[in-house]
Amino acid sequence: MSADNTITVKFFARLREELDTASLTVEAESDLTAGKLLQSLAARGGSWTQLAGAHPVMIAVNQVMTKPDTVLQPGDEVAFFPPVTGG
Amino acid sequence: MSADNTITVKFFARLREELDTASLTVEAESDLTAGKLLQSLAARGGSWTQLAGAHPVMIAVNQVMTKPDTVLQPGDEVAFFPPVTGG
Amino acid sequence: MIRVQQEDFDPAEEYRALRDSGSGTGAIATFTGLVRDSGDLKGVTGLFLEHYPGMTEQVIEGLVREASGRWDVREARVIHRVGSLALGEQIVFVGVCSAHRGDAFAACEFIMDALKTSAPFWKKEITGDSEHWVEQKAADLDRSQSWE
Amino acid sequence: MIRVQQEDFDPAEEYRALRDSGSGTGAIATFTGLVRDSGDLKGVTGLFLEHYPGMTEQVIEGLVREASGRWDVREARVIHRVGSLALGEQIVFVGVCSAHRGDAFAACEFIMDALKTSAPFWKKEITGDSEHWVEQKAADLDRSQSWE
Repeated sequence: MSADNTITVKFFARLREELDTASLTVEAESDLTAGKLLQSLAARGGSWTQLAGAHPVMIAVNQVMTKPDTVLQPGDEVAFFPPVTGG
Repeated sequence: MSADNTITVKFFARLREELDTASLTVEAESDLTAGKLLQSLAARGGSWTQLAGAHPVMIAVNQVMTKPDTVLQPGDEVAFFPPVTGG
Repeated sequence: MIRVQQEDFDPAEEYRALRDSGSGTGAIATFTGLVRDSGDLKGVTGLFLEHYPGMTEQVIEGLVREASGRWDVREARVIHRVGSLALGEQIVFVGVCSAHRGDAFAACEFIMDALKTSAPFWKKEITGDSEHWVEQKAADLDRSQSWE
Repeated sequence: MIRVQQEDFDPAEEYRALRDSGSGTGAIATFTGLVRDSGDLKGVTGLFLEHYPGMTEQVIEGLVREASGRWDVREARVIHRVGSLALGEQIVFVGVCSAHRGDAFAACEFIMDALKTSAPFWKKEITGDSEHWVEQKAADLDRSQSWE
């Protein structure tokens, strides 16, 4: 978590590769939810459109799995990733 | 299994100790079942009376668990023992 | 591989044998039982394990065969010790390797549960200078019947 | 004890640590997963394992805590490897020691099942010069939901 007014966004596995992005930061906005952030990223076009629902995307906020309606706070770490396949 | 006209009877664990007998032989008789053999042994009196039903007794014939109505053949190996407690 | 023996065993050797037993192995489940106070008596210092030589091995082979019919079992190894054992010693080992995780767990637990209710072993608890045959627990019978 | 690491591990050392972890231990259940062809692709030669550092450890700690709340767990050890792994290599270890056999099996299997569906690890299968992210299997979700 950073102390300023940004939110850190991380991507893993297939998403990290296909978006060619491991991490980025966005400005925190009031009432921004994880789901709305996902939609705004999908609107970037290109490979980002897959975030709009073509594949299941799991969400963690501050390293805890959560749902799209979770409201984000400045300094939060949000992660988007495909369903896990460990073990 | 012996080749003659006898049946070998074995006892294990608490029964072996309390009867002070690991093994004995009886004459094979037609229609002798494991259950009848157990009752005839119980009729010996003393510690043998416990075979009459005071404690559960499990029966194996030729090393396979079986029921009291199993008919015994000459040469069979019959074993009587308490419920098992391994593992 | 089934062994009934007085000597201790090394679970690491059994694990290696399971792992080396063939291709397609993705899952190895093991169980080791240790001697502990059963709660029937206070101050237990050890156990004496009696068995029915010959029948024991046959029963365990039957259990492994049954498990192999119900689940994917690439290899199973079962060791049960007999004789005098002190508190904390290893008493029983069951290891199963399988292509699938669920099968490895199920077969291992099934063999272990059935071993306790159908293999001819009897435990005597030693407490100082007295001793006491352990009675079969209803819970063990229940666990084994839940597989039927 | 939870470890996420590139290096291989020795199940024998983990077993010893479980066995030495305290009195009252009567039962030790372990599970080891090995790299195998998932069946999604032919000719798989290895895996690459990615994870989410920090979150991974937190999730596994939560699973061990949950298991300890549901069953008697004296000690649990979980190791998950990351990075490049060849076919046949060890990938995951879960070991539980308990006073009771049923608790050891249940807690070990619960942790392993939940690990597959809730810990942030992702597998990529390597096949010669191509690679392919493994998709989550419905069967794994079902197995984990059966614990709820």
